Amino acid sequence: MKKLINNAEDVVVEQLKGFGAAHPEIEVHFDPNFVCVAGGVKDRVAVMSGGGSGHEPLHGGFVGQGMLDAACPGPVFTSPTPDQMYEAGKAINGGKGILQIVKNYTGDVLNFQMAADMLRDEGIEVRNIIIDDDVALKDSLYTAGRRGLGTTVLAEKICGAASLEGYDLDKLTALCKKVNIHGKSMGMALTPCTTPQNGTPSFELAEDEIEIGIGIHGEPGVERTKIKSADEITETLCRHIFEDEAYTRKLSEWDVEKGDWVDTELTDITFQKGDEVIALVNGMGGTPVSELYTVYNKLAEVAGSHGVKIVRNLVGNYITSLEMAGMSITLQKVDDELLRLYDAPVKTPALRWGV
Amino acid sequence: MKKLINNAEDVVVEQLKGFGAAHPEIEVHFDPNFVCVAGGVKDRVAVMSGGGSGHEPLHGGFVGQGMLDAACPGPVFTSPTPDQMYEAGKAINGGKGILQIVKNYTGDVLNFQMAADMLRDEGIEVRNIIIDDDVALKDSLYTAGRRGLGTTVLAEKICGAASLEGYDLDKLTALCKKVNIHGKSMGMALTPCTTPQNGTPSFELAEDEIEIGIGIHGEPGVERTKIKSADEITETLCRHIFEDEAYTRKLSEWDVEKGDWVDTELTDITFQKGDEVIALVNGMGGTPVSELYTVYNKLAEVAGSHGVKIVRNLVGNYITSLEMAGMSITLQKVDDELLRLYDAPVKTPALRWGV
Amino acid sequence: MTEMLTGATVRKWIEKTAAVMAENRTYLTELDKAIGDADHGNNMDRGFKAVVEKLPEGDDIGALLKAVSMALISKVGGAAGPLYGTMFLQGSKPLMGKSEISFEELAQFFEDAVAGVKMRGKAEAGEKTMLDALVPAAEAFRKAGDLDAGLKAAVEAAEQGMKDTIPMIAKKGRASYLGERSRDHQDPGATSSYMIVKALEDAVSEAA
Amino acid sequence: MTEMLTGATVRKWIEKTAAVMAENRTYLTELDKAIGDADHGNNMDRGFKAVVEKLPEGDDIGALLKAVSMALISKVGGAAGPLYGTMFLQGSKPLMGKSEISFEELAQFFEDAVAGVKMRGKAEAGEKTMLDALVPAAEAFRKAGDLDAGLKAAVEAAEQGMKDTIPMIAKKGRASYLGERSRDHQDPGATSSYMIVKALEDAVSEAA
Ligand SMILES: Nc1ncnc2c1ncn2[C@@H]1O[C@H](COP(=O)(O)OP(=O)(O)O)[C@@H](O)[C@H]1O
Ligand SMILES: Nc1ncnc2c1ncn2[C@@H]1O[C@H](COP(=O)(O)OP(=O)(O)O)[C@@H](O)[C@H]1O
Ligand SMILES: [Mg+2]
Ligand SMILES: [Mg+2]
Ligand SMILES: [Mg+2]
Ligand SMILES: [Mg+2]
Repeated sequence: MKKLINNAEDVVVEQLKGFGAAHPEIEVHFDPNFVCVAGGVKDRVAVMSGGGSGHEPLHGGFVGQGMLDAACPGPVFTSPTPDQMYEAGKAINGGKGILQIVKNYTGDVLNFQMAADMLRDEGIEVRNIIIDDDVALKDSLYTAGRRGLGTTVLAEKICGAASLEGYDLDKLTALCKKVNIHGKSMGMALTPCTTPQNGTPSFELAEDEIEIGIGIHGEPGVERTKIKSADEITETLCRHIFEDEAYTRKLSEWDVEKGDWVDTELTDITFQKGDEVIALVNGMGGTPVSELYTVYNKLAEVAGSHGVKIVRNLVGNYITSLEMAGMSITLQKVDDELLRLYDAPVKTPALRWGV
Repeated sequence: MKKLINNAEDVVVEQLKGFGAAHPEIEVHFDPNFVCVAGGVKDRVAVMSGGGSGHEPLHGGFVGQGMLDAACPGPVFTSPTPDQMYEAGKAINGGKGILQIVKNYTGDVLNFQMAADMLRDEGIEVRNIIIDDDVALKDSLYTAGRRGLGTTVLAEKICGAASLEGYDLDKLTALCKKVNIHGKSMGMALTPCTTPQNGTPSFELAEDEIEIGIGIHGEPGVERTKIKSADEITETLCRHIFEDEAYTRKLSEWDVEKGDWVDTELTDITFQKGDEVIALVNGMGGTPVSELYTVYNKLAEVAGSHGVKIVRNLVGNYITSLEMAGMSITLQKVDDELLRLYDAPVKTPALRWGV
Repeated sequence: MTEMLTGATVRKWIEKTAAVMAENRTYLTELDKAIGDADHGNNMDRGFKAVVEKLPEGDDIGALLKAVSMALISKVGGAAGPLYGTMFLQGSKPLMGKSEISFEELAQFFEDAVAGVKMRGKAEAGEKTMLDALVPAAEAFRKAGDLDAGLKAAVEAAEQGMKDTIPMIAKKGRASYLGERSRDHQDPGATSSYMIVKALEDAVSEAA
Repeated sequence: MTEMLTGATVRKWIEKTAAVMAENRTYLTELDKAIGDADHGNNMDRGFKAVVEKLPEGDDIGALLKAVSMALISKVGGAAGPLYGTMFLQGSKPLMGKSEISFEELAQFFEDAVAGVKMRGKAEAGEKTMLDALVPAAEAFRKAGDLDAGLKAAVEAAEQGMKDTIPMIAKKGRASYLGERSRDHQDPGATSSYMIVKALEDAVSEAA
C-alpha cells in the first residue's frame, strides 16, 4: 500500500486537519468529527449529509454557501456514528429544522435515523431523505435496495440552493425526494482500491477484467466482464439507465403526524424523449479526467439518440472510491425548478460558481 | 493497461471531442488540434499555452474567461507541433499580440519558438515566456534546466486576468516573467503511470519505493527512496523549496529590438520571513484529494515555521501525470498585484470563481 | 452449576469479547471483503476497544450493558454499530440496577436483544445476517432450561447458524448487492455474533 | 561505385527510414523510457509515417528533403520533431531543384544538417544527444572522400557515436534531469540518428 498518509488509524483526522487549514470558512470539529459552515445557519433550514470517508470531495468538499451546512465523515468506507450527526445538527440548527441527505447504505440509514431521533429529543425538527439512485440493482425486495451514488451530489447542490431561497422544511424535504426519484446512476471499476486500515485491495480484478455496477465502498459490483472499450462500457451503463423501468420501493421516512418512521412507497421516473437532464460523469478517484471526457462524448451521443437533451454537465471527481479507477454516470431529469436551483450560486471547496 | 479509451492511437482526439461536447463555450479544432475560447479575442492580448497531453486539466481545462484563450494539446507526454500553435494563434489573435506560456521542456520550448516565428511572419506580435520552477533540479549549466510545474497554472490564471484588465503585451510579458521567478515547485511519485501508446508503466518502482523530484512526463525523478510518511515527504519537498538558493539561469526570449531570440539571465527569489504566498498542493492524477489535505496540513505548518504566510491555496488535481499517484507542491510569492489578479474572476472548466 | 450471572462475569464477558475482536480483526475483515466492504473486523475491534475504555465501575449489569451499547453506537458506525448498539440497549433495559441475573433474565436478555436487532435492521433470520446466529442462540438458550446448559446450547446454535449463512443468498446489508455471488461465503456479522455468544460461555465457565 | 545520389535513391532512403522506425518503435521507446519519457519511438514512427504519406512526386532532392522536414515538424512534436525537422530543412536548402547530388553536396548536406540541429537545440557533441551520432558521421563522411566509402564510414562513425553515448551523463534534453543516473544508457536520439544514416547506406547499396 502506497499512500500519502501518516497513520492508517488516523487518516480521517489528519485529512480533516488539512481540510480545515485550507478552508478557514469551514469549521472542523473533532471527537465527534464533523465539518460545518463557520458562523452557523440563521433562519433557514439547515442541510447536512455524511457517510464513510474515502469518497472525497463528497461530502466535506460540498460544505459551504449554497450547498451543505454540515458533513459528517465516518472512518474510511464506514458510515459515521449518530453522535457526529447529533453534534453537527446542534451546531447548524438555525431554528427552521434540518434536512439530512443520506445515501442508501444500511449503515448510513441506521446511524442517521438514530441521530435524527436524538436531535428530535432536543426539540429540533429533522427530516431524512434517502438517496437510492443506483440502477445496477434491479430489485428492492430481496436486497438492501439501490445504493446512493451521484444523485447525492446533485441533491446536495439543489437542496442547498433551495434552503438559501427560503424553502421551509416540508418543501425542502419534498424537493429532495423529487431529486432522488428523478436521478439514475450506474458505475463501473477498472481497478479496486485499498483502504488505509486494510492495506490490501478491496477485491481482485484480473488485468483484463472490469466490474460493472460497482458501489462506492470497494464492494464488488453486480457483473464482472472482460475489459471493453470506453464506448462499449458507456453504452452498457447507458442501457441500464435509459432502459430502467419505473422502480418502486419503500423508503423509511419520518412521519410528522404519527411521530414515527414509516415506510413510504416511491416510484422513480423513466427517461422519455424530450426530457432535459443534468449529466454527471464522475471519476472514481484514480481515473484521469481526460478519460472521463471520452465517456462524456459517448454519453452525449447516446442521450441524443434517446431524444434526451443534456442541458448541464459535470465531468470530474465528485463521489469517489479512494484511488479506484473507474467512473459512474448520473442523469438527473430537470424541470425549471431543479435547473434554477442547480444554477444558483455555490461556493464550496469542490463546487463553485456564480460567486 | 486498463483505461477508459477506445483507440490508443487516438485518445487525444476522442477526449477533445468529449471536451468540446461538454463545454460549448470552448471551440475544439482538429488537425491541427487546439482548443480556444469561442468567438475569439477582441482588443486585448491573447494568452495561449499547450504541451503534451496527459496533464489534464492543464491546459485545455484552463481555457475560458480570465485565463487561457487557447491551448494546444500534443500527443500524450509529447509536446505539440508548431502548426498547432500557429493555427491557434491565428484564431485568437485580437490585434494586441499573443503571449505564449511555455513549460521548460526542450520539446515544448523548441516547438513554441518555431510557432512564434511562423506567427511573426504573419505580422502577429508574439512573446514567449518559459516557466521553469522545479527546484528538484539544482543546476542549469549541465542540464536542460528546471522543468515547468505548478507555477504554470498560476501564470495562466494571473496572466489571463491581466489580459482582461488590459495589460499590453510588454506589461503582460513582464508579469509572466515575474510569476515565474516568484514560483517554486517540487513533486514526487508513489507510482508510475502508463501512456496509452506504450501500455506499460513509464518506470518501475518497488512496492516500498517512491521517487522524489519527479517531472510530469513519467520521466524518473532525481532521487529514489524508501516510502515515507506523508509528513516526511512533505518536509522533504518543503526543504528543497524553502532552502532553494537564488537560482540564476539564462532563458531564451524574443528581443523585439534585435528581432531575434536572445538568452536573458534571470534570478529567482528566495522565500523570506514575512512573505505571503499562494500554495498549490497538486495531485498527480491517481492520488485521492483527501490525501492532498494531509500534505497541506504539514505544508501549512512548515510554511508557518518559516514565517511564510499562505494567503490562498489550491488543493486538487491541476497538473497531472495521467493516473500517477503522487503530488507536487508549489509556492508562489505574491504582492498586491499578483494577488489581485489571482483573485479576479475566472470561468474555465477546471478553475472557476467570482463568476 | 452456575445459578446466577454476576456483574463481574458480565464484565469479564465484555473484556473477553474485546480480546476476541482484536484477535479476529483481520479474519472478520476478510469475511467482509468477500461480500461486503472489508471493514467489519476493523469496526468491531474499534468498537469494543472503546467499550472496554468506557466501561463504568460497579456491578450494575444493566448499566454495564447500556455502556456497551453507547460505546458501540458512538464508535462502530456502519451497519453493525447501530445493530449491536440497539441489541445491547434493548437487552440492558430490564437489567438496570441488577448485580446478578438468573437464567430467566438472561433468556429474556437474549430475546430482547434479538428483538432490538430485528426492529433496527428490519430483518429476519434467513437473510444472511447476524440474526442467523443470534436467533437460534436465543431459542436454544431458552429451551435448555438452565444457565450452563443454555450457554452451551446457545454457542452450538450460534455456531451452526453462522455456518448456515454460507449457502445463503444475502437479502439484507451490503452483501445483498451481490445477489447469487453472495453464496458460499460466511456472513461476517453472524460470525461476530457467534464470537460474542462464545465469549459469554467462556466467561461463565472460567468464573465457575 | 556510386558517383551520384539520385532522387530515386533519396526517396528509397526516406521510405527505408520509415520502415526502420516502424520496426524499432518499441526499441526506441524503451531506450527513452530508461532516461526520458518513453515516447521517442512513437514520435519517430508517427513522424516518418506522415513523411511517407506527404512525400511529393518527382526527383527534386531538395524538395523531397524539405517535405521530410515539414512532415517531421508538424507530426513529431517533442524535442526530436523540431530538431530533425530543422536538420532536414537546413540540409535541403542548397539541394533545391537538384535531381542528383555529388559526394561534395552530400558532405555539405550532412554538415548543414548538423549545424541545424546545433543551432536549434543549442547543444554540442558530448552531451548525450543525437549529435553524438550525427557529428562523427558527418566528419567521417567528408574524410572518406567518396560516396560509397563515405557512407560506410559514416555508418560506422554513427554507430560508434551512438554507443559512446552509453557512458555519458546527459547535459541536454530530458535525460539531463537524471544527472548521474543517465549513465549506462544509450541515448534514444543518437540511436534514431544512427538508423537514419544506416538507412541511407542501405538505400545506396541497393541502388548500386
Ligand atoms: N438489516 C440488517 N439486519 C441485521 N444485520 C445486518 C443488517 N444489515 C447488515 N447486517 C449485518 O452487518 C454485517 C456487516 O457489518 P459491517 O461490515 O460492520 O457494516 P457495513 O456493512 O456497514 O460495512 C453483515 O455481515 C450482517 O451480518
Ligand atoms: N538540445 C538538444 N539537442 C540535440 N538533441 C537533443 C536535444 N534535446 C534532446 N535531444 C535528443 O532528443 C531525444 C529525445 O527525443 P524525444 O523523446 O522524441 O523527445 P522528448 O524528449 O521531447 O520526449 C534525445 O534522446 C536526444 O537525442
Ligand atoms: Mg462499512
Ligand atoms: Mg516526449
Ligand atoms: Mg462492512
Ligand atoms: Mg521522449
